[in-house]
Amino acid sequence: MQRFTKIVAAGIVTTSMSVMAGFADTVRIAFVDPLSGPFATTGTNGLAEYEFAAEELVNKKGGVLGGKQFEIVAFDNKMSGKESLIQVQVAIDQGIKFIAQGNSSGIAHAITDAVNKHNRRNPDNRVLFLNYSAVDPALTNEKCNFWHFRFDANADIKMDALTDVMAQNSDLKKVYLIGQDYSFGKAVADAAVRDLTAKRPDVEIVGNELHPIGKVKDFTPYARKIIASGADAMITGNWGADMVGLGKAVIEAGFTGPIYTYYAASNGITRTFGEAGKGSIYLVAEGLQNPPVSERMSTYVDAFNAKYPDHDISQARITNVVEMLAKAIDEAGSDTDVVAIANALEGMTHDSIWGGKVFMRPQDHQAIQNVHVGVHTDEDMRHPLDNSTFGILGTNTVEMAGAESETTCKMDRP
Amino acid sequence: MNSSNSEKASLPQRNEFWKLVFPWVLTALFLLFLPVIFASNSALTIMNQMAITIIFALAYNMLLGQGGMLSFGHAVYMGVGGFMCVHVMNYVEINSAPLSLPFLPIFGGLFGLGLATLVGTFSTRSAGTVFAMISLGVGELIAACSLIIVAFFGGEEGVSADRTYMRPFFEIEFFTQIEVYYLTSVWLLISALLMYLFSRTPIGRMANAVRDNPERAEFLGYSARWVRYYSFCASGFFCGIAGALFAINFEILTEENLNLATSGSILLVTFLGGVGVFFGPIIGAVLFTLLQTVLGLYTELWQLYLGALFLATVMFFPQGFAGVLVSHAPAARNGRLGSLFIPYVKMAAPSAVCLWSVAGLAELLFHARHAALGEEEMVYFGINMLSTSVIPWTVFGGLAVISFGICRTVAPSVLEAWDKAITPKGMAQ
Amino acid sequence: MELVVINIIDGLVTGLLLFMLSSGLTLIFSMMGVLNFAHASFYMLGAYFAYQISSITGFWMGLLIAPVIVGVGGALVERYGLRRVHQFGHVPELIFTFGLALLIEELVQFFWGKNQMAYESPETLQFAAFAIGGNSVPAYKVFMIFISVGIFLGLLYVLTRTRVGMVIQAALSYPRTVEALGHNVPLVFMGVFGVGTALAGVAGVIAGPVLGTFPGMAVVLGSIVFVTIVIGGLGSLWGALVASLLIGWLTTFAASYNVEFETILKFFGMEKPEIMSESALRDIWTLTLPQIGPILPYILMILILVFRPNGLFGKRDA
Amino acid sequence: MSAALKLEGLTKSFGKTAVIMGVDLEIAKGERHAIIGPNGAGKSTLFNLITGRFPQSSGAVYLHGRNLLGLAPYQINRLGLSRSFQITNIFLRMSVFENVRCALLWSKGYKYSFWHMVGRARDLSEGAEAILEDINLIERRDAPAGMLSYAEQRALEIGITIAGGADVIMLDEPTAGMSHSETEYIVGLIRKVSENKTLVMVEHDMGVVFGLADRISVLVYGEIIATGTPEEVRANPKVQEAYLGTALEAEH
Repeated sequence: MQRFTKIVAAGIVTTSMSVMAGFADTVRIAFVDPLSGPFATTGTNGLAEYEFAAEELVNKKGGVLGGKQFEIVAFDNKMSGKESLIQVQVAIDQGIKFIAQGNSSGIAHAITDAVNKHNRRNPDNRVLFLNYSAVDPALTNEKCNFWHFRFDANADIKMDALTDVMAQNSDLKKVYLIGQDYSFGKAVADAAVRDLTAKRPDVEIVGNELHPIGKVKDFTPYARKIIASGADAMITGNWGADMVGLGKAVIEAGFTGPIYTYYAASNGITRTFGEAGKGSIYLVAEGLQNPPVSERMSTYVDAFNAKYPDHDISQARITNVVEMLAKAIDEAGSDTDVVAIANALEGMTHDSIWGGKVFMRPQDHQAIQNVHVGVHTDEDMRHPLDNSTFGILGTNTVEMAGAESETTCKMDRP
Repeated sequence: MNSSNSEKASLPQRNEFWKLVFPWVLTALFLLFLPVIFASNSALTIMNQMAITIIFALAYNMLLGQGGMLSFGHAVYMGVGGFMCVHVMNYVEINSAPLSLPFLPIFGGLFGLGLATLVGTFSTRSAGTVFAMISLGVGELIAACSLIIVAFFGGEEGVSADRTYMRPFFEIEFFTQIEVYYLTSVWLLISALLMYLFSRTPIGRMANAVRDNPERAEFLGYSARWVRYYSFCASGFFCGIAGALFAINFEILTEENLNLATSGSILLVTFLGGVGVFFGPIIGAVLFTLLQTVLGLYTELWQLYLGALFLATVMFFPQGFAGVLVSHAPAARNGRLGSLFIPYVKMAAPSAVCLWSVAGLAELLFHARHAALGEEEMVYFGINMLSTSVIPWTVFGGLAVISFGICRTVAPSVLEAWDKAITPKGMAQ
Repeated sequence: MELVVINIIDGLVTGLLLFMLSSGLTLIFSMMGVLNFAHASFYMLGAYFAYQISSITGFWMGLLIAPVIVGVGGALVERYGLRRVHQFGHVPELIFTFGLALLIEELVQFFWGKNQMAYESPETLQFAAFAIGGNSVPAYKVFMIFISVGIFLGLLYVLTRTRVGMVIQAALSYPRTVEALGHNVPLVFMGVFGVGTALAGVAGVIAGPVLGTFPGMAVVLGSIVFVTIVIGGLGSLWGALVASLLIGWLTTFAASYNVEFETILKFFGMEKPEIMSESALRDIWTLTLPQIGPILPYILMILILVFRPNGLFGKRDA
Repeated sequence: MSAALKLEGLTKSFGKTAVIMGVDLEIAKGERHAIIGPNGAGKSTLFNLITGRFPQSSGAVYLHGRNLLGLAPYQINRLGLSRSFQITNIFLRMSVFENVRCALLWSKGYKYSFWHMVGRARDLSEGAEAILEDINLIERRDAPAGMLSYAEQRALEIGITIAGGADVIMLDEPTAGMSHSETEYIVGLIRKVSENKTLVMVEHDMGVVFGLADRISVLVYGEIIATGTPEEVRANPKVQEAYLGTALEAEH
């Protein structure tokens, strides 16, 4: 019966499920992110970054294990949890061992859960989840597992860095917190309250609120409230259209203080803010491109922009994902033994193209790296974004941010 | 009194009975052996997904096709059923309650039913726009609540559970996809059969009557409102079953299971398949799932094609795919189905070329506009081409125009063949 | 107090904008009995066309030309799409517009991509007109108010003072009679559909710079427009106006006052649970008004439909 | 003998326009009663008031002595009153057989059942067949109702009306718009199905009225100006003056 099954399957299976299954000579990474629908911008941007990184940083240098090339296989999850799980299943069926995803912590939760279950149920066909962008702290705390690696600094670490910088500003008296009403928005708000009260007890938090995600048509009422509260700075974790809407409304309503954000750059946001946001939008991130840290970095960014003029390197850590995975595969001496590769990734220290080091903390698989705070401006712009003259210029750097941060992760190891 | 009647009538009805049972037995066998052909886990996942969509679409069609009620927020009944099932699974895991997985859909159904009985009390008072708008409002409301009431809905990341921690069912723990596939298939068969039988009950028949003419139904002793209400509740029950199967398959439910996009897509699925025929939504569900998961692998423009397909269906085949199939019944009765074959091939060939080249143009244009600079090469159906070169544009454009021209010249003869085929033999001139 | 005044102004802007969409939709509905699901998509097209035109000739030409293109497009959709589907009945018609909305969204992404467009208000209006208590009101918003009021007055004039308007007015209440009187109803339908979509286009042109020009802009506004005309009463122009302003103010005020549910629950004598994380109702306790602001119109609509199915001003059964 | 149907001071106004201005009428069990009157006299409105389609402004309707105030049409139907419509009102997308079977469901006690299979219920099939036999549509059993000819649709309408076994049957212009032979067919049908039942009909065709009715009421401007046997009505000068004269003239 079993044999018959296979014979028939080989003959009849539709192209979709079998056509891509036969390349054993490459190391394939499944890129599972939205490539269609309203969130596709970030997805296609990330895909371009992955493809470029794989080509430039691995394949052109001879690949891994003495010649195997990296191949990025794109799967469109349509920003849907269900579709993500289906696409992850398809990827696993094609023999792919590495799943990369980043957009939306909600989907990251679904995938890390699914990968964990899959690896438990199928011990001979395990896979790794390379989370390059989902920053909900829970993923490396109570929801952590051995198969999940996070290459971005999580929301807590970023907030820690951000509040370090804010604490130095002695003019700061009143801060307004606003974010999207879901796990990540709440994580940002909680971290902000915690860090600000610890570092600057004199600063008053005049507002702390969450708005429905993706549902607010007009942010003007929120802007009015923020101005009426007398705040002289605000912090938001908003992304996408919610970021643009909020930022524009606040600036238009006459807010002049700094706006501290997580994601107010690229994908049209930088161009939309333009002159209006100059000097007032701040961004906390790893791997800023201005001022350039090295000639190597600038060359890399220029080459990317030449190849993908509609895209930016908005998620710098993708280079770290690719390079560290390549290193780990070489170290493990196998591109299929994911336990060995995971063990190699754990505790790895890597010299990032964006300067500084990246350390994959073994306790919770959280990457520890330099985190920067930058400002939206067009001055001293070596690498502007969005085909505009504006970009993010680094103002402060926190070395190896969050290296000492606590984790509640209790990892089960195979 | 009914049983004695049917006993008496059993002899002449035996034939009828087999006519009724045969398709279901065939379907059961089909479902049993399908994994022989499609054995990979992802194929099973897609088939499970299909089965869930089928149940959902059939349940939706209990309203739209059979009851004449257009709902814009029907995802919530499936979603809430699913959410409850996830909580049931977690409850079983924590308290090691004696419940095994195959019975979970009953709970899902009951929760879907529960929500429908509540909402139905005020939404089914009238059909038409009032019903549609209330369903839209309730849908938005519950979807929005799912992000606010985190304790139950889990916010944006949703709630998840592990199906394997339920009591084993005859030592089956549902570790593998194939076990889940058979579980889903059994429930698909049960639900589809029950929904089919429902359409044959007095309430099911009256749902049709109320759809066609609510006022007349009132003068036959039936309250149109209660008829709608019962259909609505029944639909909620089967939506809940679909939700439970979703929970079993994906082990997670999120806001996406409740939102308007999901509600809207089930409307598309049902309409695409055909609302007028019982099996219509099945075709729609299979087609839609294939388009979504398979077409999505090949082109970024899948939604564009889907939208165009949908619009074309509404404009040219408002009865959906099933309607097109059923419209061949007179020709089949006349024994002239065969005479349509050649005209269809004559029509299909240029149409396919036309669609192929128009899609090619779309892909070219899209590539030219959105691909990375310097990346001129693209692949279309295994053919490599440069989106900047004039050749593919002219070839596709030319093919599109020529094949469209052929379509237009062939069309009258196809229509003629059609007219001839559906005219009863005696009446042909 | 200052916040109240500024919210009244902001709510007015939102309400009037909504009215430009809902007036067209309600006209189309009264004439043709079609709930046009693609209405907000024409609004989006207005914004995108205006963006495209303004990038060549500046904002003002966009304001003039884009609505015309949208209106002509709408008329063509009516002529070659809707009229064909009309014979199949109302549900297919509704579903047609639903599909059209999807297709337009996809087409917009096809041509313009998925990013937000840098569609800006004109330079001449980029200053703060006045400020109330530190909150500045941009000149562009004042301009929006003038444009919307102007359009409303124009519409009112056409509907009540011209012959065409009389026919349309009559058709609002007695669509069959008008047809029987021998007016070229298909032509009127096409015209009304065109004008209705053009109005949506105008709304898009002037709202694009403020609310953002991105592929999701139709979806964000789409269902709320329906809610508006259902609340106002299908087919009632005044109803659309009142409901638009009502929703404009409702959402604006709800978003700007952090009323906490804790106070409300305590007012009703409920005890706040000691350990929040274990209470099943914890989310209710921490809820604030802005969180539920966007769903208030839906709650209002359900209540209205349950207790007054004809809406606030509607005469005809929905 | 108690009245099958009794109207007491029934009035109806739409806004300020009074359409029915105090109608009192008693119709005995087993009686065939016709309501005639010029166009716009309010005959159809009267029908709609009796059957609960519109609420009355004042007054009362009694069916077998029971006040129908506030009852919905379906409740009135369950009490044993069934009606047809002036504009054909059948289930166009369902087959002829289905139409009749649906009309039988409630009276056969199936209510909102979801555990019976209608296809397997012999009482339904046989009952429906019998009615199709009665209305001469057995040949067209499986045709969609929308495909029937006008006369056939009217016959089906009557079939649906009588199927439920109501003992009070109200027909609203059953022969409107029919040719002579079609009218004969319908009149025969009505005579057949209304045996041992109370029949109330609105009719324009005086031939039909005088041929069928035991008693006639004349409704003019919302008031009944005369009630009696055909002979009495024919002889009534008020009727002559107000209505019948012109109508009879027109007929000949």
